[in-house]
Amino acid sequence: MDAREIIARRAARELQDGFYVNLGIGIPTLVANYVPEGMEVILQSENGMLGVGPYPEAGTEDPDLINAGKETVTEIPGTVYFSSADSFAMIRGGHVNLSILGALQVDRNGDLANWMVPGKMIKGMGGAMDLVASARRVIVAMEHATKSGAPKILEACTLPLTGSRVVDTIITELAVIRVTPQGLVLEELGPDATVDQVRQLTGTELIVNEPVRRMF
Amino acid sequence: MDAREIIARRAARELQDGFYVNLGIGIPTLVANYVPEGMEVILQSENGMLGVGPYPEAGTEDPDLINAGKETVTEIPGTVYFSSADSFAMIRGGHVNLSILGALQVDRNGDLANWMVPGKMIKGMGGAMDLVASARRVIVAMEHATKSGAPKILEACTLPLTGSRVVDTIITELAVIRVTPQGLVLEELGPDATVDQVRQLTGTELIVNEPVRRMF
Amino acid sequence: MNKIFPTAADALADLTDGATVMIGGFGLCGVPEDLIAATVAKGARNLHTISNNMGIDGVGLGLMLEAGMIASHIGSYVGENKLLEEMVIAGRLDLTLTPQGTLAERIRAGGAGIPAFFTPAGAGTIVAEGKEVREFKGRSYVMEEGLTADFALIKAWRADRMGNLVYRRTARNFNPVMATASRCTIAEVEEIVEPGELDPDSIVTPGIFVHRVVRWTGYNKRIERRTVRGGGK
Amino acid sequence: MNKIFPTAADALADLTDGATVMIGGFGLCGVPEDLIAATVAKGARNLHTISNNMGIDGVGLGLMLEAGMIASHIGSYVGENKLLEEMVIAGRLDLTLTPQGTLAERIRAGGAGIPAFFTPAGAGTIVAEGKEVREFKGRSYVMEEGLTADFALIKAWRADRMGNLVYRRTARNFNPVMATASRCTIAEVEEIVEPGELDPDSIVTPGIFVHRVVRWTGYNKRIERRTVRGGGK
Repeated sequence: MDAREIIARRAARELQDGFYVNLGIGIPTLVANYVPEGMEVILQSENGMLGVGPYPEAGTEDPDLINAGKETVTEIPGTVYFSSADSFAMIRGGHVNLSILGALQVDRNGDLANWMVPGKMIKGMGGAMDLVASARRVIVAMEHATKSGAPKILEACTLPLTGSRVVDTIITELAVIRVTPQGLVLEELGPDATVDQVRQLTGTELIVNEPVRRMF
Repeated sequence: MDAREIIARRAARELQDGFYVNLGIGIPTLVANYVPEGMEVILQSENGMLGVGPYPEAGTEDPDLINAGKETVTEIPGTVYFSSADSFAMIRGGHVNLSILGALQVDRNGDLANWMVPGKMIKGMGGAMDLVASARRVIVAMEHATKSGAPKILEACTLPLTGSRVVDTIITELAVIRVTPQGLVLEELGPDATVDQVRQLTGTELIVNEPVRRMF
Repeated sequence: MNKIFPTAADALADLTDGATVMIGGFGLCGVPEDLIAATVAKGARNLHTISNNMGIDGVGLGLMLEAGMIASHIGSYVGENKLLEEMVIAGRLDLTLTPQGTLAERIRAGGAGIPAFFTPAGAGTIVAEGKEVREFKGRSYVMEEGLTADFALIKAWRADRMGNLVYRRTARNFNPVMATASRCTIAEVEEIVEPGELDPDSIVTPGIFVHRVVRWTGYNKRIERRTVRGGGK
Repeated sequence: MNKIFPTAADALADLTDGATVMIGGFGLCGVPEDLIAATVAKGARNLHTISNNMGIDGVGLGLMLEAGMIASHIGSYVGENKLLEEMVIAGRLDLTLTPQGTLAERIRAGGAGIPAFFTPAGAGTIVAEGKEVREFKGRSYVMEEGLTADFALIKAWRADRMGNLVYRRTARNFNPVMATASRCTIAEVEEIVEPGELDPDSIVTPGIFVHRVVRWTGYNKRIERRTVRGGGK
């Protein structure tokens, strides 16, 4: 398994039958591939759709049927379409059980930064600020460190925040980390990871209760 | 013509082709009977309907199809149904061109009282406060005085208000009165009314520029 | 995912004394009759109800009132119910009257995660007393807070087992907005269809808001004011 | 009542320089292509646009940007448009980024007569800077104000001459909410039907919100990210 697969596979274990889930762009989108057999999970897409199906067969793409990542998708029996206002009313009202999204940085308070790097191209926050402020549970699914090995899990985010005190759980290829009032708790280790390795690639203190169990 | 017919007939002259109009219970409901031939006026009912049709033929009443007065009605080609929240979003947003409703009292500031008489049975304001606060234009259609001859158009309302500075025009069987920053202006007289009679049955000063034209 | 419950009583099994309960309907139109009957039969006490009306004597929410189950009520119009007034005057029921649009919007806000908003309705009246009033562009607005409930008892026309709902004509009224604002929304419906049978572009209440669905047993729909062409009543 | 205009250009005849214009769509989905093209052809200047995105280079709202018509823009995501960034840095365009849900709700509020509301989105971030932040039940919320516009250019699927609209799939997005928030809403539609043909229980935008309707001339609908089963792009 590569890092992205480990993360998506582990994140999928947070799903429960009957959950309504919003998946962000990138690794979170892959989580849909690992929904356990027999479990019914309904995907919400913030552009106005409940019940997102798989990508279409080539040749059947519909320009009027896309997800929040602007990818062509399909509907399932029971799909519902609604406006952006209704979609975010649904999100803001806490009706989505779980939001899984990527991050540039997360810190020990559960602060999250994932929308802006000063000096880089202006993009915008899209729906991320609404999602993190409102979903019943927010999971960050991301690679543990940057490509150059710099920590993304920090004492305090240095990038502009997407939300303050919003993250419940961080899932990386190396670890499952829970945000608690006492600080970040290392709950699980990735398939090949060691506590020392995780500590080295994490920019803030981790609470570790040995032995730490494996993800899989 | 009896008083109610005079009022409804004159109020109907305030309609314009293509107007969206909300009619209150009682005399305002009668206004629908006097829409000029060839004019298209769409009636909004605040319980969640745009395009209220006439009463149904006996035997075709539908319990799921009522107006805000809880009377059975019909739909027209182009009728739309929506929720109470959407209905009042429509009203509050100023999309209804005209609201015609009854009153217990109106005063020289355009304050309106039509929902509560202390000591009498508790009823509630229903949608009246939303309607008067939000419609683009509010017309009060009512009999000029109480059955015992006491004025209903006053220097200042004595009953609990439905809205403050909300009325544009008052239409009674005796007069059409416009609410202006300078005070109440007598603009028209009813078929048999005299200026003196109107003054006598009005509890506040009227601005009169003689000669006053007739309603019809 | 199957949200269908065999009976209204089953769907209401965990309705406890003291719960806050929204009940759909405008007058007697679009009222969840079976769910009200089952609530009365269950005999829960001290309920806090939120509903536009209070039924009429002996019908709709009037039944819950007569059963002495209601400790407080928020609504916009209760003129059809004489018992309510006696209870309010006797101090046995705490009644809050609120403009109908404000009621609808407070429920919509509760369901949409908006704790408070400003509305022009009621500015300058007793409704604004004790509330924050603020000017925007020279007009006065009253701050009103979102409303949520433990249960919402609503009426819809058709449902699928995922809880997707559509409504029929003016029986829609407060039902869809209440569906969004409660911890446990129970929909009483006239017909149950397979997922996919309801047009995805036309579903009014997405299943995410609906926790339980029960099939209406076919009570008589009541007409409060029968009016027909030619002036008949 | 006939709200149908012969062409997009006719419908836009009174669009003046300096107008505030809402434009529907999410990415390139549900964008009023003819109305954008006609706006560009008309050459209005100094427009204040409100739209979730800014199209992509050469497509959708990108065309208006490239024509130099836009003085300011409010949106949530503009990552697909390089020219925009250059213009913002050069001070030629005033860009306000706002959370997508806040944008949708500000427009909804504008259309619903609500001057301001509180939302949790953006609390504790730069979005909250300069705004009132208030606690409700121990959580922080940002006060946001309603948005309205002079014109709303929207895309729908079917319309009747009274302006009643329905939408197709996710092409709905911001279109219905923008329809409610402008002084003059112009809907570009794929099909025009007779009043009564659209199911009254299923109409999404009641005609009261729609002032003009034009028939889409059949531009190619663009797909921004073509993804298919088996991992193809």
